[in-house]
Amino acid sequence: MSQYNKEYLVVTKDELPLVDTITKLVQDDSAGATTVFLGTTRDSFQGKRVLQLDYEAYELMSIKILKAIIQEARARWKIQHVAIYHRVGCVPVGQTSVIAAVSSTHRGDSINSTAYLIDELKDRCPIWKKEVYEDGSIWKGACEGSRSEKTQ
Amino acid sequence: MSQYNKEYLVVTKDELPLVDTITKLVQDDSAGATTVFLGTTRDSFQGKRVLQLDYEAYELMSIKILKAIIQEARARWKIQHVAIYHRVGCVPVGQTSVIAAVSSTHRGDSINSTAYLIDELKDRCPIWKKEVYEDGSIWKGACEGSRSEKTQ
Amino acid sequence: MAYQITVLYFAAARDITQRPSETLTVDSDWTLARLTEKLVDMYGSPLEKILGTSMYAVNMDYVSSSDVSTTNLKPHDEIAIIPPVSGG
Amino acid sequence: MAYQITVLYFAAARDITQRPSETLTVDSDWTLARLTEKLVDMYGSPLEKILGTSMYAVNMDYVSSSDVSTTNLKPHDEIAIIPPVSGG
Repeated sequence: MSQYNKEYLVVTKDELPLVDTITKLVQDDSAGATTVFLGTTRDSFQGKRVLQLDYEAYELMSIKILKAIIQEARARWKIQHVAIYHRVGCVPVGQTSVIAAVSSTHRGDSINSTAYLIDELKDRCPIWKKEVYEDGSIWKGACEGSRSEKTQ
Repeated sequence: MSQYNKEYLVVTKDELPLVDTITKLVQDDSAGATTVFLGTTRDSFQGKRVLQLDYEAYELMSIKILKAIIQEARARWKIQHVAIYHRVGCVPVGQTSVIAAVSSTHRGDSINSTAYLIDELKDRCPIWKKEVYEDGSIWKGACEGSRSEKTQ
Repeated sequence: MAYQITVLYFAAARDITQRPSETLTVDSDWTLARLTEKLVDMYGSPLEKILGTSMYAVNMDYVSSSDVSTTNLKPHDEIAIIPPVSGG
Repeated sequence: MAYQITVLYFAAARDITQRPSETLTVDSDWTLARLTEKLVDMYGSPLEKILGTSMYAVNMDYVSSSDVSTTNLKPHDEIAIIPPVSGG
């Protein structure tokens, strides 16, 4: 086991790094298991054709919440290094909006904690996506309460 | 949803492809979620320093069983493309012995099915690892029944 | 006594306010509930509808809806309106 | 009637047999249990110990231990000895 656990938390307008780059950030000779989750922009939602997603974040609060979520994960699973990258701004179809990666000695810890991190990120991080269709756009959210037609 | 689901099953003596290469194999514009699991050679086991792992496989039977496991996963989760690469021969510390990647529309399907695939692979595929220490080696296995000291 | 706070708008809230943030002068006895009234005065029912499904965060901590009427504003507080989130 | 089968050895079994596979001539009434006796005759107690914790696979299908005494060998069968697996 390493003497310290590393955490990489990034919210960026840039295209996300290669998966290999992020995998290497979390890998460790003492960790036999690494799980990586990628969220990518789908080309449709409930039958409607999606052109792109526009993400907006309350960045500092998102980082603060990610740190708290990782602490919760560390209390539940024996994990080593963690990297979470979230892209903001325009993310075209097929490109990656979020990557979460966790290394651990045993596989269950990295798989289960990755699932927890991405679930909690989606529930709690102040990040919003606007789905842009051919005929308008809509801010997604638990209640789908805020529809704005034809934003372009 | 794509009209067909792709499966890539490879057992190879070569170093495994880049994670990005395998991720791209399974990604799809209609799949918003991709999970990748990597197993890498750890530097120690129960306090003993591991130099490398030597893997051996009954390759054709392993592929046959992987196909069956994927069918079972498809019956339980809604998943799209699957890639499983397993390396055989010598895998030094820090290098990757297995990669499993699954894409799906929704994240739970790809995460849960990846966990299932790797669990079942470890339980059922006729693949064996020999841990090589400074003072000998041992074939790993459920019973740890077969110890051979000083194989070099 | 009056002092200043900052209010942050995101996503659907920002579409209505047409600005990412603004500084408001408030009285020392204001609560978040009183701030809600002020914001509805300023931006009308479109923002009121958003506020109905949003949470407040004060200095980057969520405030549960049951605490909105008892949470007092302090000088230089950063108050964010958090519509339903959808990251990932 | 006698015919040939192939036996595959892996991992700890291969360490004992010192070969990855071999062809054996068997009689048509042989079962996997009879094959076990033959292999123990050939390789002694080291292989017997391995067989005690291994499974058979016939033509790449596992045979449950309760079927070993009733599974007959067929011409050209590929019989693999599968010690406890440890892939991943």
